[in-house]
Amino acid sequence: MPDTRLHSMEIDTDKIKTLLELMVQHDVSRIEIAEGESRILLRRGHTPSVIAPAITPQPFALAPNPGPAAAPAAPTASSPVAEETFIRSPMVGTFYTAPDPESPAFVQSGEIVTPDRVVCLIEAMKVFNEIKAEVSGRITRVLVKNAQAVEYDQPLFAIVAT
Amino acid sequence: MPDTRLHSMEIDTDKIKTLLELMVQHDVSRIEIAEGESRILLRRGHTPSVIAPAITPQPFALAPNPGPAAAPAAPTASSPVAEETFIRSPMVGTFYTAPDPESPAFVQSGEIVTPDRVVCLIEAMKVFNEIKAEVSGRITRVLVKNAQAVEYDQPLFAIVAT
Amino acid sequence: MFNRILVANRGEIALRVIRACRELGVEVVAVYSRADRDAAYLNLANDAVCIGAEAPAHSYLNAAAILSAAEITNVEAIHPGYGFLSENPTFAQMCRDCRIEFIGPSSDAMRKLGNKVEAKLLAKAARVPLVPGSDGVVADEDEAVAVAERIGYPVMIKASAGGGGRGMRTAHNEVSLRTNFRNARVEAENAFKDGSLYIEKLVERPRHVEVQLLGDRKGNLIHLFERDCSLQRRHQKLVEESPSPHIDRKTRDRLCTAAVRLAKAAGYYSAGTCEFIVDHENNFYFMEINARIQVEHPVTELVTGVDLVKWQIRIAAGESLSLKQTDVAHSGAAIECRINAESPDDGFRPCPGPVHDFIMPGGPGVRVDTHAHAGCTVSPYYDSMVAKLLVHRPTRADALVAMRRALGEFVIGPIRTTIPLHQTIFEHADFVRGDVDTGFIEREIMPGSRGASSGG
Amino acid sequence: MFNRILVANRGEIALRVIRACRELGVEVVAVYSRADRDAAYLNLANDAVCIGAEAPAHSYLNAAAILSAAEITNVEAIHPGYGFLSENPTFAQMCRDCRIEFIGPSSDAMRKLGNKVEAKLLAKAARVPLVPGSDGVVADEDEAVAVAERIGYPVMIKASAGGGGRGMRTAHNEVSLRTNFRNARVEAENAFKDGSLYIEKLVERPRHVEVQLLGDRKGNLIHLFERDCSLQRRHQKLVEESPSPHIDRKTRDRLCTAAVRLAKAAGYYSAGTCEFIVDHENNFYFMEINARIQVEHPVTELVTGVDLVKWQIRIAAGESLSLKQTDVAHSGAAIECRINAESPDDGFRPCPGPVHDFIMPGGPGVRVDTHAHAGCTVSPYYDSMVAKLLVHRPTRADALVAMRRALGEFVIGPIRTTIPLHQTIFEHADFVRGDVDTGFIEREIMPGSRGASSGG
Repeated sequence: MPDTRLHSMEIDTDKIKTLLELMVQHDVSRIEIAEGESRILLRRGHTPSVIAPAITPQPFALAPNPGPAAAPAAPTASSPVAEETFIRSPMVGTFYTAPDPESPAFVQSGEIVTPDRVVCLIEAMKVFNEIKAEVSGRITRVLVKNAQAVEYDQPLFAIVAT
Repeated sequence: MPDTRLHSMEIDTDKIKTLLELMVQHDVSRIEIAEGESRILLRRGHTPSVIAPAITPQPFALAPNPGPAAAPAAPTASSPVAEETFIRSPMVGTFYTAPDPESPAFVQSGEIVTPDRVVCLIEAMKVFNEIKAEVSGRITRVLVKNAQAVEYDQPLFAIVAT
Repeated sequence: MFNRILVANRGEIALRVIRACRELGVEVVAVYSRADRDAAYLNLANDAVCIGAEAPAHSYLNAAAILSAAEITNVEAIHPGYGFLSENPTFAQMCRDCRIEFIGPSSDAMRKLGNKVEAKLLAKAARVPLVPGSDGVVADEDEAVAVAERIGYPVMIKASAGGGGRGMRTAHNEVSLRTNFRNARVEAENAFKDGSLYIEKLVERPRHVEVQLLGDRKGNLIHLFERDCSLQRRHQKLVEESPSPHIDRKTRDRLCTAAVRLAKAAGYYSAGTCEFIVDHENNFYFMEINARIQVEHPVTELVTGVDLVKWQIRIAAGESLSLKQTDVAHSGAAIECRINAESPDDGFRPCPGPVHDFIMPGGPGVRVDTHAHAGCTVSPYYDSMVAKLLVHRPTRADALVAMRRALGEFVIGPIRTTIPLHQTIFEHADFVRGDVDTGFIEREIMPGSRGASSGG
Repeated sequence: MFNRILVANRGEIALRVIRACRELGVEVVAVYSRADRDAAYLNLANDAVCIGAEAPAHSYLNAAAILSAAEITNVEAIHPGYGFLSENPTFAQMCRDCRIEFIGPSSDAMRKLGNKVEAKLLAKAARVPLVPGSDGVVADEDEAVAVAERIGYPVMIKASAGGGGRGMRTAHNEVSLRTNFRNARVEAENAFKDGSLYIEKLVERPRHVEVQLLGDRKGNLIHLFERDCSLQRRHQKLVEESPSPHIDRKTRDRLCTAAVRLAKAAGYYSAGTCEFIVDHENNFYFMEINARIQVEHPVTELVTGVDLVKWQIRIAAGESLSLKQTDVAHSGAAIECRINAESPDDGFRPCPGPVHDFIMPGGPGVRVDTHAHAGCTVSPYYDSMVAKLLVHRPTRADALVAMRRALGEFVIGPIRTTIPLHQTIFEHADFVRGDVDTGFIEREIMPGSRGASSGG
């Protein structure tokens, strides 16, 4: 029996139905979707500890497509190279490291930040939006230059949990 | 690579295509169907005895092309089910089991033949060509009916080495 | 001409606009949601910007994100495609307030035509026929009967607050009108907390015929003949063609000139479509103007040789429409099939998923507009159209033959598509004769499926 | 009309004939070699027969196997496509002796036109210009000089027994003529054991222009205008277009009527092509008649709207050509690119292999004729053409733009193709101006590649 847990009130039952059908169709054991405030986790079948004689990997992963020219391939959060994760842009806009050209940067590489710490500004539609770290950790790299355009979901800072 | 062996001349490629799609959809590794004179065995992926932690079926193998409508998929000679091989048609033409309608067949199922034994005639361009066994062995099955059209490389007789 | 524009859409229409830009020598910026990040057509844009998460509300309907993308990429105009923000006058105005041209009609014309009441007033003023009716709310049963007697039975009883078919009843005589009127009022009061009803003549077995319009900002406006889109399932068009097999030359002329009259009265420019329903006596009634490029625009491109998307861009850049009405000739017959990732046998359930097999038809007279290819994935987040298959041949009979041939060649798998449904349609005697109406699919092709799919 | 025909070919032209049959409602039998058993187009035939092993000699050139396949499948006619047995009069006669119609001209016309000497005699009799020359073998140096003075320098010295460019020398004056004549004689004696030589005027920077012909068995014969195929590499056409950007209207008329005159004199019917070379003063000279459908026939189909393959079949079935010369109008400009699985950077080395990525261009004005698709394999046994990409637009300038756009969309991988070469060609100022000749590719696009590829 499928195990479906929903971590948000704003759910779309039609979408979940479609997803469940897709899971069955492609023998997918787990789908996790985060979308703004919503998070959906769907799981079916055996847990990975039970090894079945024939495992079908998700066909979605079998169709590599080099992705758009201008879009940097977003590193996956679960990258095994280090415990590095990313602070990502929640919007399209222009990235600013400091509140104004005269001030120092909000954060420097190497600094330890708390979730509420403002790490940068993103200007969109003439509005400067303060972006918070949302997680605790040490900033290891600043991935975007001051006044550079950023797109949705683009990694801004690399951060390692402390 | 999918291993598809067809034990009958009167096959329905549409049905096979449907079956293959069903196999892929439901991750079925083997389907065997017996229906009157026809027998169909479809197998895909690795053999069950080799268990790998993660098996990746080739995505291109998942796109079966059933071949031409009228052309039976030629069984592969290296089939592991038995040591059965095939005497194949060296030309396009009409297959005859006997030198004339009054005579008995050149060979019968169960007979042992030598390489020089004439096993059938194939008429092409008004010429009757004697077809020899070319190998030694026991004829296990006659795969084509008398006066039936055959194409190049089509299996005519199944034969097991003695 | 613009140096650089942005396409605020996805899928085949985004690719269509990119194609037009590449041919015009205009740089083009694509935007994409996280679901579309691997879309192959993004490689054809000069730049591509991720604007949000999978759900349309977070990406393709996110006006702020799109305008931000337009600002950071320095574009001079935005092409909205169809759907999403394409008919949103507020978005059009936001673009223009940011000094980014919205490639479409004026925000004012969009607003007027988007309002059903205003659009009908405009049509009336332009002497374009409307479905006869009560001309507003009817007070009671007796007034309803009086209206019905004036316009003739059968009639529709509609709830003022209703929409999309809800709260509608038909009446074929006075007895059923009185009964249904009372029932409809109770139903409307319960459903919408507003019991006001109006009466309209019921057009039986209506045909959907629309006129393609193209105008510039200097008041030049022409039609590019009609498209017949009668083959629909639940108001979703499945097959479109030009010329219409239903109407005679005189009706066509009257229809096209009525559409031009109405669009001129609305101060319309850019590409647009005036939709009519046509009855079996060739009476036609105005429905609405779609103030955008339409899915089926290639049908008109094939029979007229006019590139509508390029003209949209040129007109938005301030160019004059150099085409005069007399320059536009209608040649041959063109038909489009919308191939959707849906299972017609299973209540038109959407069938998204990875596409492994994709063999496109080709050869004489075939045009395919698609963003799909082997190795792509049909996303569950957006509409299910995977390809528009078109043919253009000297006659409708030739076009039918070519479409059957092309449908037979088109391989899309393992996802299910509407190709088998189209094959059934193109063998159906009524369709071959050109004798269908908007109820044809449910009545003739899918009897019984109405109930089966009503829960979906 | 036939009930059932057989296509004695493979690849895109087999698919082209299958498409014509499906539209005509004629059943069609495909044949295939062991290498082509998985070809997707075989699924579109009513029947498919394996006729032999991979090598062409064992399958597509195996007349007996093809006729046996025709017999066991009970067809009434055989379409030979191009290449393979298509210009073999013996095969045509074998078919007809078996009471199977060969879809092409009469065996007699094929034989006459296949013989260079007879073809030139026919042309002369029909007052079609030939390249001026010695009109046969020249006895010695002095006679060669006399001929050269009559026809004017530069001249070609050719070995009677030579062919395909072997044993050819050019001379620009008497001194080089005398030296090269002696050298050529020694070379020819050594190479062919036949020292006889003849002289022909050297046409410098020649353009290749050909006229499409279509005739029935009752003597009706028309032309369908010209195609310009000057863009070649080693006599392999790369780009074909219509109209020719090189010739004026008057030359075009003279060329087309000369081709019709010659074909009528040969008693020609079915589709055929009369090839000419044209110099910079618009002088044209007959080269040969190709007695078959050609690779580039879709160029003519686009500009005339005439389906040439359907007409071939109708004419073979005994139908009259209902098209009159005045019915055929030339509309717009069409261009074809032959996309080959070859590596232009590496001496045009063939690059067969599996095709994983295949995204076909589409949208306005694009036609693609191809048997390839994602998942297919380009076989090493046959020619390397994977697709014919065509565009048809109102003007040549528009067609160039559309072709650049379409080439940019076409994804074929991981095999290498000539797409990048075509992109270079379509950016080259000389080609854009329409000023190229048959030596253009080697001279302008691939300088230095001649040596690199001469071993191939």
